[in-house]
Amino acid sequence: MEVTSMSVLKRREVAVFMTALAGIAVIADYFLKVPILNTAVADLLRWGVILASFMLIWGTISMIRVHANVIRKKTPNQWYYSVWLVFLMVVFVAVSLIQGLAGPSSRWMYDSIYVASSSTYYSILGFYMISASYRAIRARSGEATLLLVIAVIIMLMNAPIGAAVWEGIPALGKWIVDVPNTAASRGYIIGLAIGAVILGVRTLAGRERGYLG
Amino acid sequence: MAGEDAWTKLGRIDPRILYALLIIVLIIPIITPVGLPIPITDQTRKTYEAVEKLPPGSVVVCSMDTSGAAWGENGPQAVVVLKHLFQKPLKIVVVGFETDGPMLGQQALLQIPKGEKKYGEDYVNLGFIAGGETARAAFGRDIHKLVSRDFLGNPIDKLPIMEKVRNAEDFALFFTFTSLISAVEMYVRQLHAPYKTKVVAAIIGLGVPSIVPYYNAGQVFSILSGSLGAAEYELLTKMPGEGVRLSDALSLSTLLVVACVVVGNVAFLAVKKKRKEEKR
Amino acid sequence: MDFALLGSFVAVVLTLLIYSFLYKENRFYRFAEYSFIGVASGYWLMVAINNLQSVAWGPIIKGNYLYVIPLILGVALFARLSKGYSWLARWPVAVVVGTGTALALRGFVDAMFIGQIRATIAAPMNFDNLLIAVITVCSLFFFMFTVEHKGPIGIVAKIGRYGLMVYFGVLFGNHVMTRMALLTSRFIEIQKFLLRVLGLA
Amino acid sequence: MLTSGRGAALGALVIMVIVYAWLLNRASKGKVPRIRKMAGFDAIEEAVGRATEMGRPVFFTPGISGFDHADSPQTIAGLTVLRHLAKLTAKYKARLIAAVSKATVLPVAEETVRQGYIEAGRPEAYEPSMLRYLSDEQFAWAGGCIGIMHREGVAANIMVGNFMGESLLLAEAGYQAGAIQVAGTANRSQIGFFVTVADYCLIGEEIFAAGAYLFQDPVQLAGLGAQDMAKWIAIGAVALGIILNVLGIPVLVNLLKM
Repeated sequence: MEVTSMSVLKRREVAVFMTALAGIAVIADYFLKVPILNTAVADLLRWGVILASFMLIWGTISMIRVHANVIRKKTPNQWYYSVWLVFLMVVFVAVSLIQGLAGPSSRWMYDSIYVASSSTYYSILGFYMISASYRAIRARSGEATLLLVIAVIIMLMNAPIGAAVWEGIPALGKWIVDVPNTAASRGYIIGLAIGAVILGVRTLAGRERGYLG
Repeated sequence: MAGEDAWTKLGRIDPRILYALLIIVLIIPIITPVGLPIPITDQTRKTYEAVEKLPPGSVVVCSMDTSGAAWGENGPQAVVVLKHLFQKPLKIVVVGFETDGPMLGQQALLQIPKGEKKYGEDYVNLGFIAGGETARAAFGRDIHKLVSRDFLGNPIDKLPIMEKVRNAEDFALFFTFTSLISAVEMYVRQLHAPYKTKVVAAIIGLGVPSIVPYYNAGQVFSILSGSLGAAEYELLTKMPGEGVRLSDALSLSTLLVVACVVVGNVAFLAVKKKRKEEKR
Repeated sequence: MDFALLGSFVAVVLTLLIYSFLYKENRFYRFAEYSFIGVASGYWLMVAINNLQSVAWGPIIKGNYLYVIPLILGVALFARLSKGYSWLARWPVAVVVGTGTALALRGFVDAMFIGQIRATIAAPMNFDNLLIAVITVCSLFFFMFTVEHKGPIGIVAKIGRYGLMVYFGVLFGNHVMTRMALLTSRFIEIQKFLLRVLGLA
Repeated sequence: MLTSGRGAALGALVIMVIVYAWLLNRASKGKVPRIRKMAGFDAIEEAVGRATEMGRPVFFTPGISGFDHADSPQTIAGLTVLRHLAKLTAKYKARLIAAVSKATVLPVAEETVRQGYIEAGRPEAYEPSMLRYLSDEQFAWAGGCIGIMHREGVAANIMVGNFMGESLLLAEAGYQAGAIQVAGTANRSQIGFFVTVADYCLIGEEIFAAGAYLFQDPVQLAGLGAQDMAKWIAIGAVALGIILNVLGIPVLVNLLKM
């Protein structure tokens, strides 16, 4: 008996049922004023927050496992980077355990290593923007031409110098953003919302199970 | 033929030359600021005036939904807005729904003048809350049942400011400093739709075009557009800072991009035209 | 020792190491990249633990024992590490996905579907707002997949497509602004450091 | 019992669910909506044909995301395109190189390509070396892709999935390599780069039609049909609302505020 009841729990359908139950409760909560339901869903949301922190911890642990593997196998040209990564991580955790996460040492590491390098890492894209604008971005069709003309007007509007190029630029740019941009972006949003609703219904109905691994 | 060669060559320049050009264009205005004029947009003015008009004791939430990578734009925004808020008789709650947020918020809090304001009485940093959209919804519903400690580890029941801040109905204004369009959309769904919260989207410039429809529909109260928005806000509050410093270099480098697009395309079209003629 | 100055020094060195990538891919660049991922993962772990203390442990010591359930579910996530019990890890995922999907779904219908339609038709009818309504409809036609884009619908969808190009053009222009701002702010950091070292700040 | 102000949303949700259920039911009986022509998907065959003529490889990447993220539908759309592409490279005997950015995507991509070669009737031509896992890190992966495009001199570059800051780098590299490019993403901020650099572009939601368009998948066709119905409702509501607005009758606006 014991074994069979366990194997029922192992089935994917149990998880699919839990997804549907949680989902339907949360949807009903929005449209119905039923105190018991509303309180229960408020609790459910807080549970979701707790589970999300566990997922974050899980993510970090999976990453450590990847790097531990690299180190154990001594993957050439790679393992010493992983050692360095794990070392910095351990140091960060240690200093924040001693002084608190908001303490001076963790803030120092965070600011001078993490913020500095991550912002530099992404700022490189500024350089690529220049080379691509020159070497690859082309008015290859009517559509691309329209896109580029608009982009140039917007860039001139954003650069305070734009008004000096032609005094109509700021007003024209503002109109483009407020009217055609708003409209097309709104169409995009409505389409996006419809797509999300259909995908959501499919997920809650158990027809989309990729997330269960 | 010679002409075509020149155009083709022009289209195939070593990118490192372009990088060097960009570096020069960035360095000059940083060393010798040109002080190009910065026009103030309606949206920035609306944000500024809304803060000015808040009744004393109102609660303003500053949600740091940004990352180290985007701090170059969100940082100047957060610093100038916080500076302004700290000059007013307001209660300020800092929180973050993206991992990097509260730490960056803490850094911003540390670098601004706090005047008379005391931690725990007039302002607080509630730290990071995991869970994305779920966390935002739970936060709007009931903060006290959700969070029990602040970023520094103090129990929030002992902080006097938190007596006034219980749920989304207590927020007079809700700033999100973010690099994510999706973060703003989550507030539209989880704070504005149910509670009509006034959400100010202080978003990186890249995100603005996608947020405008929400502003147009009144679902977002106003927008601060990237570092330019920060610069405008600095001018309005008469506290020029990082945003204004960025704006000159920003102007010139943007012009360089425009020049690159134009020259690159002229070369492209010239080559294309030559080829067509040769075919005839 | 001046830790603030040392901090800016480290920051500037890492900045330059990363920019060396522009010349060509190299070891120093990877070293800087791994440095920030290392600190970031330590930070993520710490904020997650802090968050748990705040949102789970706090209520439990106040006597709300119901919160033991998500705590157990959360631990079940780590069942993935074992072969026999990995199915247990599906449960917390199911709860998170169910709640998250439904929260988004209900908001999408209300704020983004109904909300945006309402905003379009409730606006005072001047030329601009009429144009907004027309282009919105045209762009919706462009995203129709079960209708052939021919005849009048073809024309409408084409207008929608051009409307979208305007949107992407605006995005393009603003994208440039953001990229350049992020780049400039790094340069300003370097300048600040140099001024400090030279004693000019 | 109903929360006021949310009635319209509830009504819309109920209608969408009913329409979707109805279309799914019809699809199970073999009645599916027809799908319009999409130049972006059609261009893939042209690109593969050209690669065969030139005797140079076809490059593919499904973007930066994996399966554990809100953007996973984009990765799945990319892999659907990959299956189609594998069928074509098998048919035209072109060389395929596919590079993935997430370790979790690799086994799925391998299976996808193998499946494509089986479907084309040439399972023996499949080689695991067609797939390359470069790195989980953004720029290490992008740098790897750029290296492949230049070294191998790819004749076609097909990118469908979620692309972030690296979109422009990849498209520029494809352009410099002289490849014919088909690019698609639902990441709004990056589409502009694909439109101006690539030869063919799949815009936003178009990529999610991959399964329906390329494989006539009935469930996905039903989903697209339901979405289009909802779009018709939105279009109808806007048209009617504007007319009523001009006439000064606020009935529909009030209805939507219910």
